[in-house]
Amino acid sequence: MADIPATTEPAAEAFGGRRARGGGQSTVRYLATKLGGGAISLALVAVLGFFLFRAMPGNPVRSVIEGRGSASYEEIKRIKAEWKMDEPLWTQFVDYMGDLLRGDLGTSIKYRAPVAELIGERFWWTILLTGTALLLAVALGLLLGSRAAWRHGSRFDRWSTGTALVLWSVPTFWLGLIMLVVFSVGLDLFPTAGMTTPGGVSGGWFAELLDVLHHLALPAITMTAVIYAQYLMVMRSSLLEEMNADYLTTARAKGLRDNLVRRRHAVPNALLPTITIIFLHMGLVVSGAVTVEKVFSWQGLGLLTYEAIGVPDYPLLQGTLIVLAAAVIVMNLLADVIYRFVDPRVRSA
Amino acid sequence: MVRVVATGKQGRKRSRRGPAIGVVAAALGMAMLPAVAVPDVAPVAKAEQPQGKVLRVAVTQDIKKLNPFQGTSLVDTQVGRLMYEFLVIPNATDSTPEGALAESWTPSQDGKTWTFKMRKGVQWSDGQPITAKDVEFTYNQIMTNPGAKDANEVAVASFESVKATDPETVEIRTKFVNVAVIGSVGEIPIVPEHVWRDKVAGIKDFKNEQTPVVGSGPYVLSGVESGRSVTLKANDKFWRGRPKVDTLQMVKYENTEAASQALIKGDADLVYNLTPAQYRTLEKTSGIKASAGRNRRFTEIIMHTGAKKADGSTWGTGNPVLADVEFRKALDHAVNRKTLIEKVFGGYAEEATQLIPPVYPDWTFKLSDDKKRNFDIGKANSILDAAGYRKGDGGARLDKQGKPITLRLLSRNDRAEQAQMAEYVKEWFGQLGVTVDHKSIASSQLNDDTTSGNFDLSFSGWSVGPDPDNMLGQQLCKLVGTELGDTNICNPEYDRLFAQQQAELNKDKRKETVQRMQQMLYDNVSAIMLSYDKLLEAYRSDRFTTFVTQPQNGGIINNQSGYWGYYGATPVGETPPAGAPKAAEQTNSDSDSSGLGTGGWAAIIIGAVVVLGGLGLLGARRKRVSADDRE
Amino acid sequence: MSQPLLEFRDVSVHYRARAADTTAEEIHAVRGVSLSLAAGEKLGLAGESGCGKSTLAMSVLRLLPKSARLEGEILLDGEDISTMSWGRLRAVRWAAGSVVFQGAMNALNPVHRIGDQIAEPIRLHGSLGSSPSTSAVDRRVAELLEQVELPVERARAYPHELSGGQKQRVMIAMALACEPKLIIADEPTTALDVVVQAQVLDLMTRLVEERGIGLVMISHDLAVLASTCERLAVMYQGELVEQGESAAVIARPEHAHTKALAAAFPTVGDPVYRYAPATSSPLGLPEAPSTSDDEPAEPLLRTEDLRVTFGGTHAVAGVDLSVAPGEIVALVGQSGSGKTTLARAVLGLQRPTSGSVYFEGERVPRSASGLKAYRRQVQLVLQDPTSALNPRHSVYEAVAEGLRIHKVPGDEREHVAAALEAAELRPADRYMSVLPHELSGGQRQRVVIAGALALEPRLLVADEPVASLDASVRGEILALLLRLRARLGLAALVITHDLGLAWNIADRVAVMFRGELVEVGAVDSVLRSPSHSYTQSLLDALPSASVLGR
Amino acid sequence: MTTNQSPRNSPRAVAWTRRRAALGKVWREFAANKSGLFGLAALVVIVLVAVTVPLWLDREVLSVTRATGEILAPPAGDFWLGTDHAGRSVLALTLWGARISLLVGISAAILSVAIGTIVGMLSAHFRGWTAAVLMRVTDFFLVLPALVLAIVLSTMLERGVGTIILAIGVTSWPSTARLVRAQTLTIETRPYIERAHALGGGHMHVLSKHVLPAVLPLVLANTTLAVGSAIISESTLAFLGLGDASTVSWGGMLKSALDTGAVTAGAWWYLLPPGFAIVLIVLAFTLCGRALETVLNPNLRER
Repeated sequence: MADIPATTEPAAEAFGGRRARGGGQSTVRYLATKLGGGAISLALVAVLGFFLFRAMPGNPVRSVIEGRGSASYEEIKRIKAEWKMDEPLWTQFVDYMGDLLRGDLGTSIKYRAPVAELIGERFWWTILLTGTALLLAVALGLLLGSRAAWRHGSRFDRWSTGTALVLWSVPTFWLGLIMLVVFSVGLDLFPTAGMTTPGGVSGGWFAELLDVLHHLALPAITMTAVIYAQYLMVMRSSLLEEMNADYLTTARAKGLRDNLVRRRHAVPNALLPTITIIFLHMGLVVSGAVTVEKVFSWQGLGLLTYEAIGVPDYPLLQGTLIVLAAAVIVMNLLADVIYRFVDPRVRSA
Repeated sequence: MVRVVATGKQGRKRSRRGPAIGVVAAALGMAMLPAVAVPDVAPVAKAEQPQGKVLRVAVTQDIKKLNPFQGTSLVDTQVGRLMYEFLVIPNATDSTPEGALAESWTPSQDGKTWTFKMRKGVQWSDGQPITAKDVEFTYNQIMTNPGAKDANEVAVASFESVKATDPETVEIRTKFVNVAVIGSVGEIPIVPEHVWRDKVAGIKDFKNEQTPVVGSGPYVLSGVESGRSVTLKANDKFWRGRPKVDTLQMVKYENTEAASQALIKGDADLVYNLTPAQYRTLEKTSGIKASAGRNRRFTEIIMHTGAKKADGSTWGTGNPVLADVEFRKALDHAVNRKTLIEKVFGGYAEEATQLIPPVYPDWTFKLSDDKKRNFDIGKANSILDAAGYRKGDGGARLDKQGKPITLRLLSRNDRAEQAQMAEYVKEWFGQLGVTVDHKSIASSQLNDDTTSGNFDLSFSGWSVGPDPDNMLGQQLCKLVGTELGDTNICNPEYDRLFAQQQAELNKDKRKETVQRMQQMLYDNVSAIMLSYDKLLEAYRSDRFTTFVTQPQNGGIINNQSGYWGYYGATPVGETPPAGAPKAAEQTNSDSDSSGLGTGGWAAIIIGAVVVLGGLGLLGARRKRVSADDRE
Repeated sequence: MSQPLLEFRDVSVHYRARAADTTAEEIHAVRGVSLSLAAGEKLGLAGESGCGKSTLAMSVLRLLPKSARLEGEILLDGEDISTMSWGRLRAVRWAAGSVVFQGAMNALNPVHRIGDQIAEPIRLHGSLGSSPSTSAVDRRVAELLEQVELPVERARAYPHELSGGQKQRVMIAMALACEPKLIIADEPTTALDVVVQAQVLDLMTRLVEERGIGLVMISHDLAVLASTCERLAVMYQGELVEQGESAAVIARPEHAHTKALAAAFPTVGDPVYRYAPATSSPLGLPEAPSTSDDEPAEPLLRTEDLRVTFGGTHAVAGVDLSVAPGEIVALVGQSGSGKTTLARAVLGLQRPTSGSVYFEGERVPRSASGLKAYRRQVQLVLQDPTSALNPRHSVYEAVAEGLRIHKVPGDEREHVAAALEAAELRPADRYMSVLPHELSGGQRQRVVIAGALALEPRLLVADEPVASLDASVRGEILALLLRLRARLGLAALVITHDLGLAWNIADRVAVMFRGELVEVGAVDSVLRSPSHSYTQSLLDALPSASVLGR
Repeated sequence: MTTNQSPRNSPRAVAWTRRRAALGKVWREFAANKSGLFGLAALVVIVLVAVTVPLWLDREVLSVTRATGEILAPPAGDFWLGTDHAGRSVLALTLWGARISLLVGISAAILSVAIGTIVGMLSAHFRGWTAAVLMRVTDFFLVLPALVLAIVLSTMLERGVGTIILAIGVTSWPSTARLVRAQTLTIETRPYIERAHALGGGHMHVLSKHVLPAVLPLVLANTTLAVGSAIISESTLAFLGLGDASTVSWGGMLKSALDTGAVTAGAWWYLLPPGFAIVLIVLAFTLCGRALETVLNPNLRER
């Protein structure tokens, strides 16, 4: 008899114990699996990129001799040889993969500069634009979304949801153009294009900073306006999903004020699925910025890719594809990590 | 991937503080951005606006490579011209060669050796003298160093050797008699040997962006923001005299709309490649002067004429009807150039008939009225009927095999006017019973399709250099079906004449040959010539009074085959630089803005947004959910 | 009589239900209930699902949804809840009366540590002064955890790290936090195993008694209430139909519904209930079969050293079990004992790690095609008929599904009608076009059984066939199983945690513990004189009112 | 065999009656949703216009050589919304443009949702390497920048409406696949799936009788939402110069407006109508989709 009470809840005790001990290890293993998956995806991206872009029409040699009256056979041959375009495809592929493994992304045909360097230059500008837009969109979306859900059916809910949906339905480039016409040309509040005043501004780092922010404002607001609806909707529906949760009744039974019930109990739970979706979107937004970059002449990664397609600049395209894909993969990984960090259930599972 | 991240960090370190600061700052300042940045920053940036002596040019083409051995795009070569002086340069008046670093040049008796006498006392921007050795160095690099060939290999193709016989004399020997040598040296910027000597090995990867860059042109490079902008400073040592503009900036805009808006707003001073609609608006905007410059450019429709490749093989999938010159004539008759020029180019173009545009009057031929093919659908139809192309059921024109004729027409998607013209052409050819299948595609794809011959008709266009040799050379038999060449047409007689004009030292005799060659092309309908497009430009007339155009009378400011436009730019209150040719009287008047002001724009858009937003909200009304357990 | 702690005076609750077609209609969840509870008294509130007992309980703290309208007076310590201001109500909540919610799993916030959740009302209601120090609160939380017999370190745990019983203990600790005069326990042990259920009930009763706290306990299980509460109140369709001393209500139920409730929970060991589940069906019950302890010569189904392992966990650890033709075997054990896994392995839904299953002496194949034939012979009846039926399929389709899969020859409609008749859904035509949600729980379970019968199987594997059904229906389904066995010679392997069920219908019982069968034998001998201590502990845990004759 | 069965009572007839009733219920719930109703009304109008426009507006209006208006003339007289760069009526172009935008939007959405549904269902239903491969493929496509891929595809294939549909369709399915996968996983945990297995049902049986009908409502709602995204994608591709230049679409109109300098020329009548048309149609589809989602998705309906 004596041993029975201790074993009355075999499953929970046994699993609980194992979980507590093995938790960390399983997280590591889980992340390792995810990392492995990401690495496979990235490798596939590299392979696909190589063949996909070469299947595109267009001839990069044209780009090298572009703008010139004529070229000679010898010249074309030389250029082809220089970019290894005269070798069989598989030799090129093996060379490319070899270089890639050594960390060499090759040299851009169009710019005649190392691809890594070109991407490095543009990468941070894109991060600045998309990062700002994302942060604004997430902040706005979460704030409005949680309030809309809590008072769902109210006038606030209808207004905020309606506005978000209308903005979501606007083609980004069109909105950008209108913003440009109204706020830059019409009201003369922002510069028309670029990321900094050409040639720089005097007045030290603070002036430089203001200059960047000044250029950043319109494109960032345009992007924010279009994408924040997604976060609002996600937050709204996650919170709605939590609205009938039993623990909220518990919280109310404890005598908590409505505000506290929302802030302390409902929102933290609703945030969990939202965070995942936010991070999953983040990676995608980077490549989705191309139209904004084009309208506002923001020389980011999207524009670099778009322009490389016209050549087609194989090494540059391969490089940007890998970086854009890596951005998504990293963000997905982050989503997993953060989800595990904030949700105690997943953390130890 | 590991490397990418690493270089990314490097990139951040090396680049100007901008992005790095920005990333941090954005995080901090985000919340206040809309509130603070708008009112506070605007005046700061305003204060930074250059005062008078800065010329900001809005460019819409890519800024790619500033190494003069490699840069080939329009902007790259433009910047090259500003940085490095040439031996000779096409003059502003009519683009004939004029001495620059070379004072004079003479051909030898056999026509194979050219001797150039260097101008004395000319200095690089670092004070070193410019000598014949620099010329020898530059040319020899292009001829012998594979990494230095990209930009100007063609220009030196006929050169056998280049030697500096003494510091003031350069001798160029050619493989055969070639009168185009003078034109060729007008394309090659001379670089300082003392700077470039130790760059020779890695010349391929040398970016030439570490300022100050030693140069000899009117401006020297002083700053580069990769792909975004190039800043140049006036060269005090320029032999014609310092330009009046202190700083010249080329700023990249992604489209001409943004560029025009920048001009209106005052963010840019000079804009080009405008559309007719933009031009008309800018023309009427106060503080802006618009100029429609006669350009050295033509637009045409090339055809797959069925000519065989040099090795005798056929290529591609062109419709065989195009091999019939009568058929081509009929098509040519069916194009109303007047309408195209009026509707698509807004009247800012001239009808085209030949390869060499009228800005080079020396080389153009006079087309007799009886030979000229005018727009006449009826005539086109009767030519086709006569040539045995019957009309089938439903009016479709049938080929000799009795199948309805469909022609593929390619246009570049980065040239709006081509897509527009295509719509007209499609309808006109439709009146002949010929179906046109129009595709607007990327230029690289178009090049690929035309090179491999998978097309019937394709828009094309060229900027023609001052010497006709280059343009005429594009029509040779050996270029059919290659990545080179223009019309893919083959006529042995034409090829013979080409060689003849190349060796003709007498300019008048050469003219005659060149004109005959062009007549041949016209009679053979080598292409459907459409228009000589004007370059539509506009500048802030409240900041700059004059620019020197090329040709001097009604020519262009940008895209010149010289540096006259930027060199001759004169800020308000200044006199033109001493060495610049006189600017011609500008014909365009400066009047007040009419049109819908930006205020009106803003009002309309805001109104519309409000209305639509209201609609959306109305729609977004959601039913109240009753089972709400909230307190 | 002193003032009662809690008094309901003619309380009614209406819900404004908004159906899909937007026609508003009122649902009367509670109708004119008057009831009172003295300080320190324990009252059991019984009734089937949907009878309004939870609504009544929640109305005490006005925790009803917005759509609910409350009439009458609810006096808590003399103060009318229904007219209180929000501020006053918030102050009263938890401080005067607290709640132990049903299903502690969901009632605890998954992202907060349980210590914080216990501390929350302490800080809020200032039971330790207006701004208690962290250490004072921590001490109080530790004290509470000790009282509910949980290790103090568990304060740092998250709800999901606790077992069901532990979570319910946390809920109790939380309910005690502000030392209220009243605790409302809403089905506090429903989701728990018998043994844990007994422990939690013991604990709660003891703590409440020690502190003189009034307790309203809600349950559908009369036996549970009778074993803990002094008084019982029975609700039926929103009305209070009977109340009185527990023993009296159980022994002499007056209202028909109370009788049904009382009968639904058989007393294990009482021969009256042997082969006699409570049923009011006119078909009656078949004769009790003659039973013997001997293993039959040729079992219908036999497992041989069956093992199922999930990544190191032995869910089924070498089980030898047999079912004879026409025999009903009950497989008894707690949740997590591996009984469901065993059932799935028997059905071929779970591939065993080792060992094998023999049907009529032949080894059951593991390939999909081989299994298909076997599955005509052995059919499954699931615990929750609501989810076991595709909500989009009509009764006809649900029953015909197996016929179509196996392409059974003959008229489909006749087969379906026969199966429905066999499951006592009569007339069959009336049910064919009906969707599951239009049926009651018991009818749904009959449809599931009909779907199984359509294929004319030899053996039914029933996984907790009545666990999700209301007490009054339970007996009917069990009676059906008995009649089917009598009429069709259908054997059954019934998986259950409920010893009463085994006593009601099974011939033999197999007790499973940690993946192994610890005791197998005839029901009469095993449940009357268990030989294994685990079987004994299961019997001990039964509410006292339902165990006799030992 | 069926002699004694009245047709009204046959299982099939019963099933149809039930479906009609279910449809009626869905419609009533949908109609109670004002935003959905607004979206539907807008859609009906747009679709009607798109389908019937050839009947009452001659194709002539699209001809550049026979255009009668001034170039970029503001709204007046015969041209209620002004004229474009070739002197054609912007109103007529906008009306005709609805056809291609709708065609591309709907076809691409259907293509994308079809791929997504199949991949999602299969990857959730099967275990082992099938699922692993499908999941990997989905992950792979999720990781690829869709716009870049669409651009590359649209340059690689023959230029035309079909190519654009394909380019949008094959790049936008992974999110549907995820959604359907999640839904399938949920459904497969339902005991009635276990019951179907126990009855001897194979993969096809479970997928076709239980899973597909259960995910279809979700898929339908998702399709409606996807149409909106596809229309935006079409306009984006057109803006980037990758559209089909030989047809009139709203995206193509905007591209032409920008290319010809309508912004600088102040030709708001050329720039705004196609833009607002896109906003309206995308909004209409989105509102419809969300309303459908609320009605059809059991998870959302319970609230």
